[in-house]
Amino acid sequence: MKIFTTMLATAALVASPLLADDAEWETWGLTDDAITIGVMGPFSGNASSYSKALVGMMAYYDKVNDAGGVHGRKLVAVQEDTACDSAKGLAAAKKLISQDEVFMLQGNSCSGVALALRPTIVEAGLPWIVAHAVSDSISDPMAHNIFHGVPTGSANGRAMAAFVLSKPDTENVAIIEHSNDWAHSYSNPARDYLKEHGVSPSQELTMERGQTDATAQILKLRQNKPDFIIAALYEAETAIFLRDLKKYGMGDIPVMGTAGTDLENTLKRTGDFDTVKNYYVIHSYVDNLDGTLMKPWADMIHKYAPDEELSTFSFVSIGSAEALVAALEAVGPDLTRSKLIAALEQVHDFDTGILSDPITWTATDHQGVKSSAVAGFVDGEPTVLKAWGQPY
Amino acid sequence: MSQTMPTAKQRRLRSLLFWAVPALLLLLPFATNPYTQFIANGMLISALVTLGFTLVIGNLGQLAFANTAFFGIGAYGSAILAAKLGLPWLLTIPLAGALGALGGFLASAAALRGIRSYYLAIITLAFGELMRWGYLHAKPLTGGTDGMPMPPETLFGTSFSSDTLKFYVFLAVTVLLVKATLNLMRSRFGRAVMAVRENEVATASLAIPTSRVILVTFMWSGFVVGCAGALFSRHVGYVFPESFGMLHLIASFAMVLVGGLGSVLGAVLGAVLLTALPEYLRAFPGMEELFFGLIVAAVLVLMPMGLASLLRRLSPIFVERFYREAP
Amino acid sequence: MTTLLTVEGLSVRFSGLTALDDVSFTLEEGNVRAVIGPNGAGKSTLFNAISGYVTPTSGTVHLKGQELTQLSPHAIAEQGIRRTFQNGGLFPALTVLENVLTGLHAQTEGSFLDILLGRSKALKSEAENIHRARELLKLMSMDHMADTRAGDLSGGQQRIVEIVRTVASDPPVLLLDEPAVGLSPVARDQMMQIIHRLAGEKGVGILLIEHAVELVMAAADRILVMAAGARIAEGTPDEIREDRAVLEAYLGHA
Amino acid sequence: MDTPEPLLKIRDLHVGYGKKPILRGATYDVLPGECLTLLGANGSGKSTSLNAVCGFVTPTSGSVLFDGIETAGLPPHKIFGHGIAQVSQARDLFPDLTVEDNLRLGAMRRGGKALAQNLTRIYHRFPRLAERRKQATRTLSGGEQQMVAIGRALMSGPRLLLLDEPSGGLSPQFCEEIARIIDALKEEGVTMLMVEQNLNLAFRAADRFIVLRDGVVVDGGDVRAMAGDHDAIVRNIYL
Amino acid sequence: MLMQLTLGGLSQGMIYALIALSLTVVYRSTTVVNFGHGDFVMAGAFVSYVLVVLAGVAFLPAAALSMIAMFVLGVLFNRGLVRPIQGGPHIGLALMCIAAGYVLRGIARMVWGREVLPMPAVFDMQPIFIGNLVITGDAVFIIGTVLVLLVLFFGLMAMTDLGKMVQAVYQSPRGARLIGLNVDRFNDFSWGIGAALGALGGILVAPVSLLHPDLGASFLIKGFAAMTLGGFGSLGGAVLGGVLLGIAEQYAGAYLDSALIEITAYLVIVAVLFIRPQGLFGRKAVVKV
Repeated sequence: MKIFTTMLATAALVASPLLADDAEWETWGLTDDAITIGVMGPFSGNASSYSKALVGMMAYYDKVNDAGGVHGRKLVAVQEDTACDSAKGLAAAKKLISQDEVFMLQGNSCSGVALALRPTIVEAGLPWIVAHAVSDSISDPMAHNIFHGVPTGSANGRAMAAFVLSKPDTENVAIIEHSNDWAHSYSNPARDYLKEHGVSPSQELTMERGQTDATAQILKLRQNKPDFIIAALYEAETAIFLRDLKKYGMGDIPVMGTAGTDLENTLKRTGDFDTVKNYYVIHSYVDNLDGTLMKPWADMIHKYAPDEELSTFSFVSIGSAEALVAALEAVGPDLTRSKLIAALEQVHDFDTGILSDPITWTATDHQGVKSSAVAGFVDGEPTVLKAWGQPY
Repeated sequence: MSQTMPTAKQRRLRSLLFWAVPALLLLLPFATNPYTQFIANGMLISALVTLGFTLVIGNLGQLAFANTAFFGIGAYGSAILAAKLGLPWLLTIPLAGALGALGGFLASAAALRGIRSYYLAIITLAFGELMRWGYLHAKPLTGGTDGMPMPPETLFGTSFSSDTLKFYVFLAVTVLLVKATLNLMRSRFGRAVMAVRENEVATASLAIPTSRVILVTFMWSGFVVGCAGALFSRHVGYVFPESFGMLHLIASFAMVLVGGLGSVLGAVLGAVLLTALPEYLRAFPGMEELFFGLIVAAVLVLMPMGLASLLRRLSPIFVERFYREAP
Repeated sequence: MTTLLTVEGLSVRFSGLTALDDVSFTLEEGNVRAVIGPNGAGKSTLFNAISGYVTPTSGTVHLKGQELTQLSPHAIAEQGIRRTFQNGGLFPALTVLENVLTGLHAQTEGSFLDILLGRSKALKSEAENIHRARELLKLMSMDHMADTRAGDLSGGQQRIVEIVRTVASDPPVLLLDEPAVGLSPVARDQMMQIIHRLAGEKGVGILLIEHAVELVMAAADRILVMAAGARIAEGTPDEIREDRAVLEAYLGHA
Repeated sequence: MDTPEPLLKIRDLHVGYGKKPILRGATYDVLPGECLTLLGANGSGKSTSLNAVCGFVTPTSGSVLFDGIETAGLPPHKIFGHGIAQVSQARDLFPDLTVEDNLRLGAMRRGGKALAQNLTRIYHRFPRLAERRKQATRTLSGGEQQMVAIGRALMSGPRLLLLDEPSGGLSPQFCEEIARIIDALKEEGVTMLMVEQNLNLAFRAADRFIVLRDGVVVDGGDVRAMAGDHDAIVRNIYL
Repeated sequence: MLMQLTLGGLSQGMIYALIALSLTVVYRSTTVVNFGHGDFVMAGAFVSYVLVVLAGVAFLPAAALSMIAMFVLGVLFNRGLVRPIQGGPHIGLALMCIAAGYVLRGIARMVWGREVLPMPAVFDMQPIFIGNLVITGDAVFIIGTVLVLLVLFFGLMAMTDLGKMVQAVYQSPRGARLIGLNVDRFNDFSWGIGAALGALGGILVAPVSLLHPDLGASFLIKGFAAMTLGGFGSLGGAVLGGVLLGIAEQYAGAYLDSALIEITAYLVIVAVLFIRPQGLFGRKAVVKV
């Protein structure tokens, strides 16, 4: 047994980068003209549409690089696929950290994968900006090197519930959702917020992905007559749900949707304005996707990724990349990992010009985006809203 | 065509090799980084999953796809026992195996009720998906969609976050289970299993209790895969329902077929090869389904008995069913 | 001479159809009894009923005074009635030696756990059985084929291996279902010698379904003739040859 | 008496299933217009002969010449096209289809032009089938099913009809009916090759017989010449 | 409420019926259960998407072309990959089908994996209100199309010589050889028809749902459940099983728990196989092992 433990200790010594020379570790993945950044995301698999977020983010890197980089260093993305699978994601992270030896990590879209990665990345100690996944547990409890750069699930969910309650006389709220972690990451914080405000959901329904009919669910709702419905459903199911809602004469009940859907697409899918006129979605951006404030970003993505089709995901990770670049600028040319982490903690009230809420990272709180706006139709025009009846 | 059986000398060489390979592998962590070590650990888990799978579809010849169910049962079993009951993870491995065996018992109950062939395939697929639904909806026990983290633990003062430590435990479990399975397949029991596959009616005429053979094979398969599930929960450190869906089935098929249906050595070989290859294909994301699909189709048409048959032709050392004759 | 097998009033009915109609006979040690009759006479049903593959509607089967009637096939085999199959019951993917070893399954010691852990008890018993299987193959001059896949043997060799496998555990009673079908005349002679030796030297009681005339006439001590599920005649080969009822049965008057 | 040119010439035919050889060099002829019956114990190669002739099994060697055309190795539907139809032992009817559909299907690939005519003729010959033309064949008695099987084969106007145990599983009364059917077919000039276990029927209906043993022809002759000595043949084959 | 649920279940069940029927067509002729059929369904939807959205073909001709393309694919798959291993164990056949499915899914993923593809709505119709009952355009479209197709299919099978020949091949392949049919060619034909009918299921679902490469997986299980419920191998049973499954899902969702909709099919499979393996309308099941 003694031999075994000795062997183990030796192996650990050889294998662990943590025990290597500290100074060397601080500048791992850094050269005079490049900063390597590991970008993990579901570039394959059934969640690969999320990877659009990372494509948008890397377009921003390219934009920065075209403008000369940061203190003469280009941002070099090293892309790794997680396929939204925890084992594959772990392999990707370990590859980036120990084989590609990147300076830092940014990205990851699937919360499950991010949760599985957390211990490994905490142990490795390099900075990681979570640029898309929303689960709160990724950055709470706080880890010194993990920064959340998008509104978390609770921020979104609470924003949804807050919007619902901002409508006068809302008492009877129903929830319909998919039974997966994506949906729960919205619905659970929304439930919490509702409860905090003395409202408990009157009805909880599930609708699974791939269902083409919501009759059973709608009929249950019809008996209950809710004031507001929170729907944590993907795009297709949202369209089916809204369509069936209207069909059964309940088109006047407002529905609050997630950031996974957007107004224009939902309108396109249902092909009928009446169906979506009472539909509201979490909208983390300052403007409509085709609005003037978003156009420069769309042009940027198209410049660097010409074939890319834009979706609501395309813009979500850019804000955190802006904050990263700001922190890198602040550190100066003498960059180390520790200095970057310190600089990130100095990012306060950082207006990204793209996210509806600013990014603030402090030494005690790494969840940078605290809330989110809502989009809905006002007088037939898609409008970004702060609260019921209050334009952004 | 006569199969050349290994000579006494070759048999000695082989048993030497059987222990020499894992002995050499003890040194592997000195040659890896955390990434390659993680992949190597994954190979050991795949080897056990493939082994359990090949026993049922290869040796017993039953079209049962319950292996993802056994795997999930093992992983969740281990995670629940460790996280909710506070058992040391090492202890949960055999317990997860026992839970997997229970799953095997249920699957064999279908087979023994005369549900065979395509019916068995369909009902075992349904079994796997029902289990997954259970993981999703038994939230207090399984964490539902949020998954379940494994509690941190140490052994000999080393944290189980070390892939090296995991490797030694995984290796020990894998070697033990492979050895036990080899013992089984080389015994009267292993012959009875294949006899049931070849001709169930004639098998009964030789005083072999065919029902019990089917039952025990399913249970052993469940045990091996259940243990693999326990390793997996520690490997990833987190269990999610999505890890046990049908999407992972094709990789298992490919591993079984590439190695050679019904071959223990082939199961290990197929698992190692097909865990490693996709890592080399990382640069081309999205190729995996295509890759495994094409491999399965190609092996079925061109090399139905897999790599194990090629090795057997190379040297009788690789013949698995040898006889332990009196010296 | 001890009576090994006693069959009394055995009947089998499938949904109204009588496949076996009140058949009785005994089989003594060292005796070879052939069962013949036109197609559909119920010969195979008789075998299946005795060996437990078909549950008799009525009647009993005793082996050395012990009742076996309602037991499962493997239990009946364990009690000592072993059988071969008309279409060949070998396991083609297993080697000849392995096939013979399956016949010794119940004779091998060692629990599941012993096997799993590779305990010496199981290993020793296995080694003894391998030795015994090789001896048996040598007796039939098949030892050089021990490691051949059974599926690669010629039809005659397959028949012989199946019989070796079936008698490996020294069962007192053997049911042979058309052992000579598809055999060349040379192989058939060999089969005849094997049957003689099993009955004569080892005292096995043999029940034989066979269509090869010269084999039946030369090997059987007595012949049971069946037609339409019932026994229509019994006697020595010479008696049967001259039996009017038998001739009529074959001619199609039954 | 001059022997006419045989319609079917089988020469040194070898057929096996896997490792099991069944026919080991059978050689015989079927003359136009006759009914030849194959006799022999189980496993002697009778049914295999029929299946080799109609292409269900492919001979390993040897030749099957049908009216001068080599058919060994052709797929069954091609051989059928040349005019060889079989009434198989299991009958292989289409159980959920009606009697009339079963019959009509017999003429889909051959004999379609004379379909209506043939149908009338078969209903005329088997009035019982005409009564049951709309019934699914699964509901028919064994004898009626055999009539459908024979009728279906006749719908293609075959030049050679293979009959595999036409009396199999049927009552003795029906055997007589089978014999009458065969007589009628002979009158129409249909050539037949038959396998029959019921020797009385075989001798009553056939012109010539052949005894197969171990896949070769060991005996044969004119049925009339054997009149009265059927016992000898039974002993030769079975006892 | 009951009527409304029944109508909803009917329109969903029609799709299941179509998929179960297409699986049965292949199974009856070749005794192969196409475990990759879900992906054939998906492929059909994608082909029609390409034609409608990218090539600008109108929906109906696109649907027809897509079915033809899938017919050809089914035939080629049978000839190239199934027939060479047809004599082997069923495990090989099942794995081959699964592999083919994954290949189709992999191709779809490579090309469209990162996009969520909306198919333009095909049938815009104001819902009809009959008292409390609401009948939507989609329901009319799906139920109508499938009904027409079923009438056509069963009509052809029952009335035409070709249909009778197909039935003959299903009921007795040996008998079909005895009457001179080229059974191999009929099997090709069955694979083609099976693939085309499955594709139609995908085409019908596409305008209602989103297109994604995993579209087929759940339909495969629903198809199996419908087949099992109706009686494995029975054409009519497959249709009835599909309709009943669709309705059962709605009832379970409305009267018990909406989370049950997802697993109704699995529960049906387990229950039927343990309680009445031959299904509701099947005769005593005979599976060649």
